This record gives sequence, C-alpha cells and structure tokens, in this order.
Amino acid sequence: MTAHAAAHGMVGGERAQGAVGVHTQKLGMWVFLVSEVMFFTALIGSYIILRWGTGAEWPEPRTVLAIPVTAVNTFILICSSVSMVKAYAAAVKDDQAGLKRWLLATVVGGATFVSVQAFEYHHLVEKGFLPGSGLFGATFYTMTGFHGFHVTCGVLSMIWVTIRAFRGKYAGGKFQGIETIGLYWHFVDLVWIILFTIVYLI
Amino acid sequence: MTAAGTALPGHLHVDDRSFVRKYVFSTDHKIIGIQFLFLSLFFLLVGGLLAMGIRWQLGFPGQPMPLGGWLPEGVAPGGVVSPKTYIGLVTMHGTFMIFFAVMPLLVGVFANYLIPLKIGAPDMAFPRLNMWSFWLMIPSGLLMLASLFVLGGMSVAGWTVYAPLSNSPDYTGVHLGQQLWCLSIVIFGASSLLGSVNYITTVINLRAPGMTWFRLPLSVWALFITAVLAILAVPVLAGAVIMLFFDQTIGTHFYLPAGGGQPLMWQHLFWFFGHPEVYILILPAMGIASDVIANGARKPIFGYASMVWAMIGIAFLGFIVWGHHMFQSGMNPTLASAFMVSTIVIAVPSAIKVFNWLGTMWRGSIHFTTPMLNAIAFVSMFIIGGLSGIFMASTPVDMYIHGTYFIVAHIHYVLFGGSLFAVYAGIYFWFPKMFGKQLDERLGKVHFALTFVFYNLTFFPMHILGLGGEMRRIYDPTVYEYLRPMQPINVFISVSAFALFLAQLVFAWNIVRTLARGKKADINPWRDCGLEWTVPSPPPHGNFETTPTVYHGPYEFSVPGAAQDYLPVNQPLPPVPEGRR
Amino acid sequence: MHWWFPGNASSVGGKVDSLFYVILYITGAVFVLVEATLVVFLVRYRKRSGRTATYVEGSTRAEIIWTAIPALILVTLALVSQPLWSKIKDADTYPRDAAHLGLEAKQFEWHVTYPGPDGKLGTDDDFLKRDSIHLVVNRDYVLELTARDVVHSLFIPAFRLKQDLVPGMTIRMWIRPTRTGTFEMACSELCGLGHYRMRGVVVVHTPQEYAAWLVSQGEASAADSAAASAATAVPTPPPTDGKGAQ
Amino acid sequence: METAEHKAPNYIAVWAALAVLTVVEVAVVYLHLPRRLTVVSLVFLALWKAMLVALYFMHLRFEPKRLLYVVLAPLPLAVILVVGVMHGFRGP
Ligand code: HEA
Ligand code: HEA
Ligand code: CUA
Ligand SMILES: [Cu+2]
Repeated sequence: MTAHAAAHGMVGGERAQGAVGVHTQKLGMWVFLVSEVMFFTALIGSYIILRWGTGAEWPEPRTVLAIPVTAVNTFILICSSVSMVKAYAAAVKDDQAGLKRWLLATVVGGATFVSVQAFEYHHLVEKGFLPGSGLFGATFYTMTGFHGFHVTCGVLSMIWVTIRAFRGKYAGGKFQGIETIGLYWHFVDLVWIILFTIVYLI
Repeated sequence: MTAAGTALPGHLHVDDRSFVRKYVFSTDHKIIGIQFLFLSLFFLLVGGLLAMGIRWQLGFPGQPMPLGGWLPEGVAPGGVVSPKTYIGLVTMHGTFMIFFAVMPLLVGVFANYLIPLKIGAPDMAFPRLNMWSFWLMIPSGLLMLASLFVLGGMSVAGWTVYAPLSNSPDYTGVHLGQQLWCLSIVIFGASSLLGSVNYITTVINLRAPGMTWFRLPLSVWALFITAVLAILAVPVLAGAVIMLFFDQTIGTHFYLPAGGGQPLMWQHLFWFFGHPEVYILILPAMGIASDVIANGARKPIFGYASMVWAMIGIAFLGFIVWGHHMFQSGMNPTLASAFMVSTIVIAVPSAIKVFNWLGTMWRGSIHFTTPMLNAIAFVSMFIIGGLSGIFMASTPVDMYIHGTYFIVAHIHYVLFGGSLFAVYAGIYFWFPKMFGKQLDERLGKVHFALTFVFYNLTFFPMHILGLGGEMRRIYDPTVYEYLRPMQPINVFISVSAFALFLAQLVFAWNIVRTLARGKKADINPWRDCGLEWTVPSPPPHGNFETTPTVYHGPYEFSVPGAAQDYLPVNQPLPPVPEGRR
Repeated sequence: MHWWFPGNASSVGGKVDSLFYVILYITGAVFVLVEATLVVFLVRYRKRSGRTATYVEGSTRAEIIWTAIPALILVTLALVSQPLWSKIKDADTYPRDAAHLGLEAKQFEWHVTYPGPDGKLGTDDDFLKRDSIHLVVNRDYVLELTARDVVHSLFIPAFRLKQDLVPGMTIRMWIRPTRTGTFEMACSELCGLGHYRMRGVVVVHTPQEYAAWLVSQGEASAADSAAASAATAVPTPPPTDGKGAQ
Repeated sequence: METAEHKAPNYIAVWAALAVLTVVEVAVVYLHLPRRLTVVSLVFLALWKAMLVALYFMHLRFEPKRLLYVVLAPLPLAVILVVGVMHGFRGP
C-alpha cells in the first residue's frame, strides 16, 4: 500500500498499541524465549547430528544413566510448573495467600530438581563418566548442564519474585510480572521434557 | 513538562538524574546510542590499525615495520611481523571489524538512537536491559583486547576460527588467546540479544498513534528485521562457540575427529550464524541509505512496499544459503548445488532494492550533501560487491576463487563499500540531532572524496590478485613463483591503504572539532519528514512533550500542493489535488 | 608476467574459465548499465534552480520487470553451473579406470602415496613422496584426500581445482592433466602458522618420462617413505611453527 | 489483560496428563519394543507433553494467533539446520 492509501486509512492508531496485542513485558519475554529456542537448537541439534548424522557408535543411555531417578526428577519439575501456573491463577484472582503458597512450592520444586541433578552429576563423575568420555559425555553434560543453569537462574529469580510477593507487590491486579517469569519457568520445563526423552530414554 | 499520552509507558519529568545516571549508567536510548557510537568508532580505529599491519607485511614482506621496533620481540622480532603475528592480525582485524566496529555501529548506534525517536516512543520498551546491552559490550571488548596480549598470543584461526585448528594449542601454540576470544564472543552475543529483544518489542508495541507498519521509515523496518535475524542467528553462534570452548577447556570432542567429533559441524554452525550475520551488517545500511537518498533526492522512496518485502525476502533467504561458504569443504556436492541455487536467488531482492534506489533518484532534485554523497557511494559500491558475490555463488567458479583475494575484495566491497559508507552517511545525517552541532560540510566532502578514491584503489586490485590465484591469509605471497609477478599490485594496494587510513583521520578530526566548537544545528537541518526532526536537537529525556500522532508515510517530499517540499509525518497531508490518483 | 589466470593445464580448467567469462560478461553488462544509469541520473536530476522533484511513489510495472529479468538471468546461471559442478565434484561420475593416489595433508606438508607397480593403494609396495605429485598427461586420476591434523585445502591454480582436506574424512577428487610441465600447488585453507609455506608442485610427465621417474624412485623412495611413515606415527604434528614461534 | 479474561483451564487435569505420559514414556523404554517403534512413540509422547505445557501452562491456546506465529517462527529454522547439516556430511 502506498503512503497515501495509508493516510486515508485509519489514523489515530488503534494498531499503535501492539500489532500482536500483547502486553509489552510478555511480548519481550516471548521474543527472548524464541532466541532461547535457537540456543538449545544449537546444543540439541549438535547432539542429534553427532549421534544420528555420523557413524559414531553410541552407548545405550540406560546403561550409563539412572532413568528412574531422573524420571522422578522430571515429575518434580512438572509439578513445579503446575504450582507456578497455580500461583498465576491465584494472582489473577488477587488471592495473595494462595500466590505466596504456590510460589514457595515452585521455588522448592525447582531447587529440588537442581539438587537432584547435582547429585546425579556427582554420581556419574564418580563412575568415571566425564565430559571427556566420548561424544555422549560431551553432549550429555553440555545439554543438561545448560538446562540446569537455566533452572538455577529460574530459581533465583523465583526467590526474588516470592520476596516481592510477600511484600505485596503483586496485589491489586499488578500480576504481569508473575505471568512473565512463569513463561520462562514453563519454557525451561518444556526443554527438559524434550531433553529427558532424547537424552535419557531414546 | 506535561505527561506523555497515557498510551505510552514512561513519561517526561523534570530531568533530575545524577550525572552518573544521565551519562554513564544511563537508561536513555539516546545516551546509549551515543555511547555505542564512541565505543565502536574506537574499535573501528583498532581494526584499522591492525589492517595497516597486515598491509605493511603484504606490501613489504619481511621488512621492519615503521615503529615496529616498539613492539615486543615475541610479536615482531626486530620490528618484522612474524608469521604468527600476521595471522593474529588478520584474525583480530576481522573479529574487531565485524563484531565490534560495524555491527555496533549499525545496530548499537542507529537502532538505539533512531527507533524510539522515529516511531514516536519516549524510550525503548526495556530501558534497563538496553543499558545492560551496552555495558556488556565493555567486558566483551576488553576481553577481546586483552586476548591480543596474553601468553601464547592472540587467536590465529581467522575470524571464522575453524575447528580443529582453533580447538587445541597443539596446532598453533595458542591457548588463552583463543579461549578469551570465545568468552568475549559469548558475552557479545548476550549483549546483542538484549538489544534485539528490545528493538523488536519496541517496534511492535510502542509505535505512536497512526504509525502503522507501512508508515515505518525503511531504516526502522531494516533495523527491526535485523533484530529478528539477530535473535535467530546469534544464539546458534553462542552455542557453537560454547562447545568450542569446552573442547579447549574440559576435554570434550565436539569438533575433534580424534574423539569422533565433526570438524565440518563447526563450519555448518558458524555459517548458519555467519551468513545471516553478513545481512545483519547490510540491512541497516540499506535502511539508512533509503532514508538518506529519499531526503537527498527530495522524492518519496520509489516502491516503498517492495523495498520492505525485498528486505523480508533477503532476511528469510539469508537462512538457507549458509552452505555457500562451504562449497569446497567436502560437503555433499548435491547439497552444495541446492545452496548454489538459493544463493543465486538471493540476488533478486537485492536487485529490487538497487533498482528502487535508482528509481528514487530518477526525476528527483538531488542535493549533494555529505550524507547523500556517502549514500550514493553505498549504492554504487554495494553493486560491485554484490556482483562479485555472483561469481562465488556459481560453484565451479567458486572452486577457483574460494579462499583467494577475490573473496577478500568481495568482503570489503560489501562491508566497507556497503556497510561503512552507509554508516558514514548515517553519522553525517543524524549527528546534528545527536549532538546539536552540525558537522563541517567541507571537511565532510573532503573525507568522502579521499575515502571514495583510496577505497577503490585499495580494494579493486584485490580482484585481480584473486584471479591471479593469490590465497588469503598468507603471510608472504612471494613464496610462490606464480604470485611474484603480482607483488607490485600488493605494494600499490598497501600504499593506497595507508592513504585510506589517513583519510579517515579527517573524519575523526571533523568529529572532534565539531564537538569542540561546531556551529549550532537547528531542529531540522536536512528538511526531513521523520518524527525525530520535530523535536529539539538534542532531544530532551523522554523525547516527546506529548505523544505525536502520525498522519502519513515518512517520505512525503515535494508533495504537490504543499507549502514546502517536505511534510513532517505529524502534519496532515494537503487535500489531494484534482486529477491526481 | 601474468596478472590474470595462470595458463590452464587440466581437463576442467577450460570449462571453469569459460563459465567465469560468461558470468563476467553478464555481471559486467549489468555493472555498466546500472552504474551508467546512476551517473546519468546524478547529472540530469541534480539540484537546479527552477526544477523541482516530481512526486512519484513507484510503479508496479517497473517492479515486475526488474524482478523478473534478473531472476531469469540468475536462474539460467544456476542451470549452466550445475552440470559442470557435479561432473567435477560428484564422485559417482568419476571415470572408473582412473588411477588412485593417496594425498595426506599435515602441518605443513603434502604426503603423496603412489600405488607402486601393482597399481593398488594400501599394498606394501606403495611408496611415498613429499610435496610433489607426479602425473601422466591426459590420464585420469582420483586423489584420495585425507588430513592428519587440521583442515587444509588443495589448490592447484593451473588446474583450477580446489578441495579441502578434512581430518576424519576421505574425500575423493578427480583430476586429468592436459599439459606437461611443473605446476605449483598451494594450501588455501588457513591451517596454522606455516600455512603460507605449505607449497608443493605437480609434475605432469609424458608416459615415457614417468616410467623413467618411477624407476629412479625405486630405492630413493624407500628411505623417503620410511621417514614419512615414521612421521605418521607421531599423533599430533611436530609443532614446528606451532610452539616454535613463541 | 486478555489472558485474565478467559476462565483458567483445569491445570490439575493437565498436570495429571503430564504425569501419566511420563510414566508411559518410561514404561515404553522398559518394554523392549522394536527399536524404531520405541523411538517413534517416545518422540510422539514428548511432543505431546511439550504441547500441553505450551498450550495450557504458557496459555498459547488463549493468545492471539499472531503471537503463535512469532513463537513458531524458529522451529522451521531449527529443522532446516539439523537436516541440512546431516545431509552435508556425505562427502564426495
Ligand atoms: C555485508 C556483507 C555481505 C553481503 C551483503 C554479501 C552478499 C552476498 N554474498 Fe557474500 N560474503 C561476505 C559478506 C557479504 N556478502 C563475507 C564477509 C564473506 C567472507 C566470509 C569469510 O570467508 O571470511 C562472504 C563470502 C561469500 C561467499 C563465499 C565465498 C567463498 O568463501 O568461497 C559467497 C558465495 O556464494 C558469497 C555470495 C554472496 C552473494 C551472492 C551475495 C548477494 O547477497 C549479493 C546480491 C547483490 C547483487 C547481485 C548486486 C545488486 C544487484 C543488481 C545490480 C541486479 C542485477 C544483478 C544480476 C542480474 C546478476 N559471499
Ligand atoms: C567492516 C569490515 C572491514 C573493514 C572496514 C575492513 C577494512 C580494511 N581491511 Fe579488512 N577484513 C575484514 C573486514 C573489514 N576490513 C574481514 C572480515 C576480513 C577477513 C578476516 C579473515 O580472513 O579472517 C578482512 C581481511 C582483510 C585482509 C586479508 C588478510 C588476509 O587474508 O591475509 C586485508 C588485506 O589487505 C584487509 C585489509 C583491510 C584494509 C586495508 C582496510 C581499510 O579499509 C582500513 C581503513 C581504516 C579504517 C576504516 C579505520 C579508520 C577509522 C577511524 C580513524 C575512526 C575514526 C575514529 C574516531 C572518530 C574516534 N582486510
Ligand atoms: Cu595447510 Cu593451509
Ligand atoms: Cu554468505
């Protein structure tokens, strides 16, 4: 369309507030998550390429990793996702008590996940399974390590949010912050769902 | 001051920020843009100095460099560049120019400074993130600078740091230098991500009333698309570099065949980032050139819509051509053919843009201001660089010219002739807005003329060298008999290169002098339509007294029936005269 | 003294050159046309008193024309390039009866393995030459390219041939010399500090010369190959320039 | 705030679904089905779980379509990258 056609079109900018019609903070988080997708694409992609794109022989993950433990851990992370979304629901209903409760649950869930992963690492290292041990070691530690790093950042910011919640910062409909951090949290959960499957199970 | 329209977050207030908040850890997009300007000009200078080292060795192989005696023995024994130092110079020249000079110049400076002003926003969507994106560049840049001086020397693997050469000190003796390179690039990635998230969100959500998508200035469109490219491409580089870093430090084997790794995987990941990167380096230049050319020709941009679609096309195609850097790498030849086709197709949107620029000048009234001159140079030089790209896109021809100076010529025609000329155009054009002082036009024209001449004298002969078969990244061409006859060309290039460098000092001097005692610039020195020209120079914190309303596109020059030959976008169009459309 | 392509000496070189010239003429024409138009516009439409710019926003017809024409030219370009490419690089199309030579690159040497009398690689009568490839004119060869340490790139300007050698891969490249003589070969992928001096020669013989040369190799090469296989034993390259240059 | 307007989905149900799917996944592994079948079903299950999280926890189901496009943009690129590289390895 030419500038003039536009000029005779609507002026006064209903569209000015966001072509996507999404709150700025949320949109920003989504855009950031898009870049995160590409980051994990590089890591997970390399794993796929190295394992299935080249003749490299690969150990059965089961023989190296403890699946039951990690399955439980996965479940824990999923739970923390649910508690997060519950916290959001509470915030929407302006139920401050619920918000605080669910946020605390989320922090605990996330922290547990990280500690279990740390324990798992410790165990694997003792068994002599290191980043240096073949492509499996390299890809395993890189992918899960960076995921763990993301969870850790999540937990830290979640603690910060919880403190703010206790200070009543999200009362009276000001709950956008909760939704935004929640998006990040669920994304990390989502990535883990993929990782758990292709790294531990397949 | 009155509060800005409720539509927009943040509002004007009496500016009572402390000096530090105002000029150091500022969250004001304008200050951040200016900080980026000086930082990246500094790195441009560094990259230029390194280039002079390169040219000395190539022009006068094995002869002691002037002032070379000051360099430590390890670097330049007796003032002579050592092979290791030479490759280091090349690597760091490429790295600094691409990541620390031109990319911040185009994106850091103009995206930050222009986007909010041009779309009528008081600031970026996330001013604090924006501040971080600048302050992350500092550690990143410092690490890269430090890597020049560490034990074992700087990275010597080329700016493409191909594995396995870059993986292990066994091959080059470089360890710390290469690791610092990786760290610096990862931090750089974080910085450009924060920036890009900001630009995208801002353009989508903070446009002033009436500033519809198809009224955005092409510069904003370009910067927006560039930001999209960045958030999609840069994370891949970050991931790849992190794996490289692990290979060097914790003994993984991602790229080392010894442990089952794949050297080619590095090349794929790098170029999956690398090619979009080169378009990150040209799209903003195209946007700036479009704005300046329309203004200089006093005419609406020709084919605005197709200009936009062409850029979107380039951006999309840019992601499926990365293999053209790997034609000779041992990649599956059938796949190479596919990449050849996509690469050749990408010339079409570029063609559209070139012809639309010509169309814009056609029947215009061209004012040869310094910005306009640089913008015209951009167009004509980009054509040369682009056309040389066609040779390489053809796989069989690339087989001969790959890894020769023909590529080096291409690089510099697109990156200097393209990007850097546009950067100069942009700086000359928006400097008055940024600092409220008008750069000296006479000095500007001198700088332009000298740069244009010596630039071509420096880089055009490189095509000949390439066709003669001279390889890139070689310390001393005279090792080869078949290259010796061409040594005079190398001498000629080097001399022109030194002159080119000196010509840039005119520019530096112009900036310094103008800042010291330049003549005051009025609000709208170029008689342009953009919103940024409706506010004082420099604009106040918060930009707009009240949220402006936009009534038409950004290029309404010489509108029939209008009082002056330009119509600011915040003024309604005159009634359409009879008979026209 | 040449400031242009070295004289061609291989079966594909001529075709590469003519393709290059085709592109040169096309892009040359485009270049002249576009830049000339630019200059004409700059002169004719420069600012002059009494003339103002005419208000034009664009023209769909023009857009279509200058999208279609380049697209057409460019696609044809791809079409003409493709067959030559697969002829050169697609291993399935290589002549069956070609003689196979081994070429291993290491920092900063070329190790050429000759099949020896029995004409087969990997048998113990193979022998090895450093930095020089000896070929018979008008005969098909397939080089089996490997790299011991980092990525190198075989570049024989007179043959217009270039192919990277990647550690962990065996890449086959077909050559057919068409002119006797001695030609320089270079490494054109940055492979370390000695990259610039990773030079070799390709010697193209007449059959008779070659036979003579083969005989002369007999005992001489024995020592040579022994030395080289010793070098092969070293896992990582001797850091000649590597650690040395510090 | 449009996400607040739609009535919140039954998060507990989603949670139960995710839990069950996880159990199924682990079961599949220990069932020792034919390799290909295992892989296919595992990938399918994983994508299913991922979708549940994205659609309900991240509310994509209730967002404007445009946001959905923004979010899906990188996925084709990811595929192009991986597929491209894997094809690239079969050298001449
Ligand atoms: C700003 C940066 C920039 C830009 C815009 C481009 C644009 C293009 N580049 Fe370039 N390129 C680089 C930066 C850039 N490049 C760099 C830095 C390298 C080297 C990296 C390294 O190895 O260090 C490189 C390397 C490079 C290679 C690899 C060479 C090799 O290593 O063997 C190839 C191969 O295809 C290539 C092709 C192209 C093509 C086809 C375009 C096209 O987009 C150009 C399109 C434009 C035109 C064609 C001109 C205008 C059009 C017309 C006037 C219309 C009429 C034209 C016709 C009908 C033909 N480039
Ligand atoms: C934008 C990118 C850019 C720019 C501007 C330049 C500029 C120059 N480059 Fe660059 N070059 C590259 C990007 C660039 N280069 C890349 C990517 C490579 C590949 C690297 C590799 O192979 O790994 C390369 C490689 C390369 C080579 C090949 C080396 C080899 O392969 O062996 C050569 C050789 O001559 C060379 C020369 C030059 C010269 C003489 C300039 C001159 O134009 C320099 C002129 C000087 C300046 C432009 C700086 C002056 C600026 C100022 C004074 C600023 C003013 C300051 C204030 C106001 C405070 N370059
Ligand atoms: Cu071997 Cu360069
Ligand atoms: Cu490219």
